Amino acid sequence: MGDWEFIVGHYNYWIAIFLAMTGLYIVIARGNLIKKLVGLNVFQSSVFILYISLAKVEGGTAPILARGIDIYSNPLPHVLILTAIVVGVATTALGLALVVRIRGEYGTIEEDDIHSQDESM
Amino acid sequence: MKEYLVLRVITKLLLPFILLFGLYVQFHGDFGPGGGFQAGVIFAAGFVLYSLVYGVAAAQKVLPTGILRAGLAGGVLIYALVGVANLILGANYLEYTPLADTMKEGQHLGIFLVELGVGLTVASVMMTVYFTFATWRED
Amino acid sequence: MLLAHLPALVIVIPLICAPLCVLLRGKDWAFIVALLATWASFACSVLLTIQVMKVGTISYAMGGWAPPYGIEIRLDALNVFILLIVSGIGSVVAPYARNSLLLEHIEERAYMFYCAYLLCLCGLMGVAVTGDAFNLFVFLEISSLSSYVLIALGSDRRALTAAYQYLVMGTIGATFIVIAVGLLYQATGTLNMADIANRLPEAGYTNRTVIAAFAFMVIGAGLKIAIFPLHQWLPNAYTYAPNIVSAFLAATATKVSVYILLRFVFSVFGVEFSFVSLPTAIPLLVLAVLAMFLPSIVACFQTNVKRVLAYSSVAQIGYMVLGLGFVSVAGLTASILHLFNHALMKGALFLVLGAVFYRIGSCNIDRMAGLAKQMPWTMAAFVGGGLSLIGVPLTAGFISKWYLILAALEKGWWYIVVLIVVSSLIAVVYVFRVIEAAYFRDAPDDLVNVAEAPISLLAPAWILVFANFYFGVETSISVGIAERAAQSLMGAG
Amino acid sequence: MDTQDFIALAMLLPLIGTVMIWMSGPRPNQREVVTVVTAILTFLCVLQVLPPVLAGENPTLIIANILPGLQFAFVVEPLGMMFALIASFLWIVTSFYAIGYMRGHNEPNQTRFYMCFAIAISSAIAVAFSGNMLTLFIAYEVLTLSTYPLVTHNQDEEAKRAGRTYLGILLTSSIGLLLVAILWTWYAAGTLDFTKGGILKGKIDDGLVIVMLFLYMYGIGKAALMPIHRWLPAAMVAPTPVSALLHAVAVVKAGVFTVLKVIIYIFGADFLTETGASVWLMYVAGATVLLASLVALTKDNLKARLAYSTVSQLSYVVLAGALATSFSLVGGAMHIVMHAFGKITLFFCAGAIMVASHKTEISQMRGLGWRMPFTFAAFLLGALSVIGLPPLGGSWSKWYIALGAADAEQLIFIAVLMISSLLNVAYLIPVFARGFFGPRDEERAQIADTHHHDHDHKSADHAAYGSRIVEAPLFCVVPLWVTALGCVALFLYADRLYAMLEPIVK
Amino acid sequence: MEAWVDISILGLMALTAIAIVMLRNLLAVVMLSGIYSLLAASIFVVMDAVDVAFTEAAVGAGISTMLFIGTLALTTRIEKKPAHTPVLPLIVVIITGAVLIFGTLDVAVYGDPLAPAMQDVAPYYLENTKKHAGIPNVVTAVLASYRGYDTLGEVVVIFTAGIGVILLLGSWRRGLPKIAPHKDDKA
Repeated sequence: MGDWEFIVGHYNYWIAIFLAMTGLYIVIARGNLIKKLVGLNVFQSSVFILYISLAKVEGGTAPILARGIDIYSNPLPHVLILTAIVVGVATTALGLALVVRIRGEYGTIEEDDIHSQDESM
Repeated sequence: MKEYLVLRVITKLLLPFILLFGLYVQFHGDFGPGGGFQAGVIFAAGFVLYSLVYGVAAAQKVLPTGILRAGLAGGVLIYALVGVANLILGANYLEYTPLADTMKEGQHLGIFLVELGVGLTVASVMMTVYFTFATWRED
Repeated sequence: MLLAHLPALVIVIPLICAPLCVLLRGKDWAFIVALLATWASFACSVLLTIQVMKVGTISYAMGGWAPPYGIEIRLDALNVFILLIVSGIGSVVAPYARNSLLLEHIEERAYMFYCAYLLCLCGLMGVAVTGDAFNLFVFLEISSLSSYVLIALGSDRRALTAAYQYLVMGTIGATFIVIAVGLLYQATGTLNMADIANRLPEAGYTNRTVIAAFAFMVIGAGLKIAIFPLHQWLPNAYTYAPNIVSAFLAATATKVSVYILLRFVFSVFGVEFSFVSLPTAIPLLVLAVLAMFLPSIVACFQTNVKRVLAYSSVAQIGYMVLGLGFVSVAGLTASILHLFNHALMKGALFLVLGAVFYRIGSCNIDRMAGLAKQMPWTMAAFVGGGLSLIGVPLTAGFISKWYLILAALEKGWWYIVVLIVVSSLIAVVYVFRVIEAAYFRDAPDDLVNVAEAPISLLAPAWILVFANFYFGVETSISVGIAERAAQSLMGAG
Repeated sequence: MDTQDFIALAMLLPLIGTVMIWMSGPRPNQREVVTVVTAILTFLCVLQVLPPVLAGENPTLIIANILPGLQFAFVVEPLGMMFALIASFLWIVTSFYAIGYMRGHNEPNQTRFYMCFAIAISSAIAVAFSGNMLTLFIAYEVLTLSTYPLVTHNQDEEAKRAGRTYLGILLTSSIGLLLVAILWTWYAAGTLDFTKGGILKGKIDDGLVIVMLFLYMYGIGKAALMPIHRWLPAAMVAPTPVSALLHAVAVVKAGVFTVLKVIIYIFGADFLTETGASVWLMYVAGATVLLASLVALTKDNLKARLAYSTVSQLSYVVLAGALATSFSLVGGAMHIVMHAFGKITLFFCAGAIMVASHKTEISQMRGLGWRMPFTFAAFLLGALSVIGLPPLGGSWSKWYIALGAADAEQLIFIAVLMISSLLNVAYLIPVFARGFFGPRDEERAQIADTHHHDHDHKSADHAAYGSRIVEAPLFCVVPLWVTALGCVALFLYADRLYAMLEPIVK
Repeated sequence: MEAWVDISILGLMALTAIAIVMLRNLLAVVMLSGIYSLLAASIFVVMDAVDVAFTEAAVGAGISTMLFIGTLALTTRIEKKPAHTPVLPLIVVIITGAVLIFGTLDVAVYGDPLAPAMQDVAPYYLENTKKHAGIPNVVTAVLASYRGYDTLGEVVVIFTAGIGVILLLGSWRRGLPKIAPHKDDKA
């Protein structure tokens, strides 16, 4: 396999990885609680893209059986990611509920401010 | 939002179609894309739209908290109990096959039932979460 | 007939009872349902343990689809041991909930609390029994989400930020695990753990996908375990959670995460890959040793006793990882044994603190001064649990350390022996700070007339304290299972 | 009931007593009756085990299998028999004494005191009867932990600091060194059972024997080998009955008892002498003997002086063990008994003086002998026994240890023993002497003031030093005479003790 | 052709992600995150994962965005300027990404029908769904039957989230005072 083919065959993964790392960066580096959750969403969605890329079959179609079609993409990752998306939204909902409560108790959703409030006690 | 007459009318017109689409996705999931989860979300979206236009109180009149709670728990129970039914019929958990005469029918019925459970729970959860956020007041 | 379906029932019972709690609404009904569900699960686990000890590995095909096409529940000595720990602690802690919730402003929605509690239990057990890598993630998330909620219910506002922090770190960890599972699937084409293990040699030990999967799995599980230095979420979470939740999670959640690590590193990847072709042991040992010391030292300077215990948990996790890093049957035995014993001692100690909090509304060491006079039974239980935590002979804690040291001796690693011993001495310091305050100081003026905790809080704590002593003397069960589990883990490589 | 049951009972009774003491906490009289009755019953139980041991049997009691091949077991052999006998016998005496002392002193938390005391005795007996090193270790740790509340009894800053020192040194040494040594032994020999002739021979490298011996000897912190002796003087903040029984008998003797056990049954005397691994220990012990005596000389506080004297005397036993000849080992074992009786008498006297006159410093005791002649006379007997003069028990044990030193051709230690005896004289006899001699004028008024303010000054003046005797309560005085006479009796019956102990080296 | 669609969507996603990092107006960030999800949904369509696309659109672009906006209404809209230069996170992210890329080096090329992932298990589903369940949507069959236990877990997860939100924000909380931190213990 030549270099070029290798790159063409993998760029999809690499962009997904880049996206995932952007999301992860937002989660770790940012102090705003909502932005962190956005980052988490980006991180997870990008991992999903990585997963689905693994399921793609050249020349295939969606795995809904039909006459005359022999090549389908791999249904298993699709199922897994369906589940993972649901898990993701559940996490987001819970995280946001926490953010609302934190805002109620602290009056802020910035990590630094929360820390300084806790420490000044 | 009382003054936006157009919005109110359109919403009222749209709502049945949204719910119908939800039902279609729910029951057509075996054949095309879709299934309980997507249907639940669409169903919930319909009511969210309704509450955006008519207010949360009005939406809650249609779907009181109690019913939502029942849906929330009921969906999970349907799913889990379909599995238990198999146990009683002497098969493994979630096996479906003994639910009907042939394997195909059994599987089909099982899938239909559990998708129903999924849809019910997802719709209830989504609406509950939305209503809870919408009625939260900081004092 | 139902006996054959026990592997499914053990999970399904709490899973069905959780929504039932919501439907029933009445807090008494919900309590009874929760209690019965946990006890039923425990009974199932005991039966399963007996079965596994008798006939060896049990496999149950969910949905009747044979693995690897369907999801398999696979029980060997290690699984059932974890199952036993989780459901056992769950059953002991459950009766405690009724009174404990009164103080945390939760009693109004107690039925929801019981529901979340059952979900957490169900998730943890689900992780323990499953033989499918992705299913493990799903159940891990059930337990994680419910524990975020449970932690956030604490009566201090810092509980909220702690839960949030845990949510973020936990989700990152879980996503790492998902990535690892995806890469493994890519390399082997299957999700069944036993099947992955079989196909990995085919993919080759130098396969870069597998190596990356290994890295992500270890880090992901490490985040969930709170392995040093990924432990930042743990001290706050355990400190500000409602007391019953601290007790339950401290005794079970990290244990299940350690199980994930053990299962993947030893059974799925296999010793050959994890330790021979990759230099995993050394970093693990270094981290373990650091974990044994730094958090312990931090624990010595805390004023909130719950926080002391939380940091001590991070330190104790160090022992488990240490045993794992020895890569020997003896080391693994020690590790698995300590999983069990640590659950007993931390469960007991956190329950005791719950009883203290119930009466004096604080777990501050200064507020606990002179408490032994007013709450003699409670503090006696603390002493019992504390002795076990130190590793005094006749307690369960001693047995784990004994095996850990033997494992180190077997390797001829003297310095490790010394380190284990010295770190236990740090435990003496933080445990005795509390005991000294409770027994040899005078109570603060406003706390001279404190009543003893109610029996519903004391009984569970004492059951665990007794367990600490029982398993410190009669070790044939705990050591027996742990040894078998360790042998099968090492043999699988 | 057979012997096994009595072994179990001897350890269980004090525990049952603990519960009963706790339950009768609010009723002091009942509580103290319970204590005394338990003590007597315990002693009787221990006594029941004696005949079979004298007949050469080793009664065994196995409780549980802690680990595969490692039992929680008790095996009684002569050395342990002897230790259990003195511990349980002296508990009776101390119980009486404690009643007088604690009441006379109006101590708080008396119930806790009696409870911990009973647990400590139970564990001391368990130490004595232990059948293997792990069981011994467990009992040893329980002993440490149960005496911690006794040391911190006063609950003030000083007591707490002392408690920290106490626990710090004892736990650090036992967990940090002793446990490691035990594990190593288990790993090397595959057993921890006390076996005649030792279990280590041929199992570890000759060069490593020194390391192992070091771990054991400094692991047994209770033997108070310098420089880890600090806990013992620190523990003297405890009430005197505690110092008396626990720090003259149970705790410290458990330490040297363990030393002897380890040397006889783990290493084996022959193995030690062959490898020469214990030579360093002789020197350390000898140095401790002398240095502690010198320190004792500088202490004005009577209990502190006695504490350092104990440190010094304990090292006699360690020295005896290090010499590892049959004479020295029996002599060391005998010294445990002799010193127990002698030192407990001295502590009882110190406590009696404290109760009766509230004096703790030796320099304040001038002329006190005239007021407390019985106490001071008993003090003299105890002191002479500790010094090792006939006709008191202490003379025999020193004699045998000296013989052992000659046997081992370590003549220098005979000199050490002699110098030490002289030092003993120098720090013990002045206490007695000061009671009867020396200037006392400025003291009179003071004593009269503090204790007889209800009397007329002048009459009190004469009463205090003339005919009037102001002794401690009878509960204090009788026990201290019992132990003092015990010292005499031990001199007379030393041959029986020797005969009983002889099997340990045969 | 497909490759170019693919690349342009991915490129757009990268731009969106970077914009999310840069922007401090949270409303804009949330809208961008919705757009990101929509783009992800379209890339799923390109990769023949219609069910996933459907779900991602409904959830990522729909429900999530709605919840985010709801939260913004209850909290605040502007993110504070980051105080410190985040070097450590950057290092962590770069290392993680590097490991992941390292891992993909041995992954079969995109679309390879011979990849290990395409063997055995996946074909089993494609071949047998018709026979076993009699329905054409393989994803549904796998979801609800072959891996029905997973889906049960999924439903429980969403149920847990529902319970959690009620417990945290339910109307019963309204009467309660703000929870005061325990005075006597410092962080």
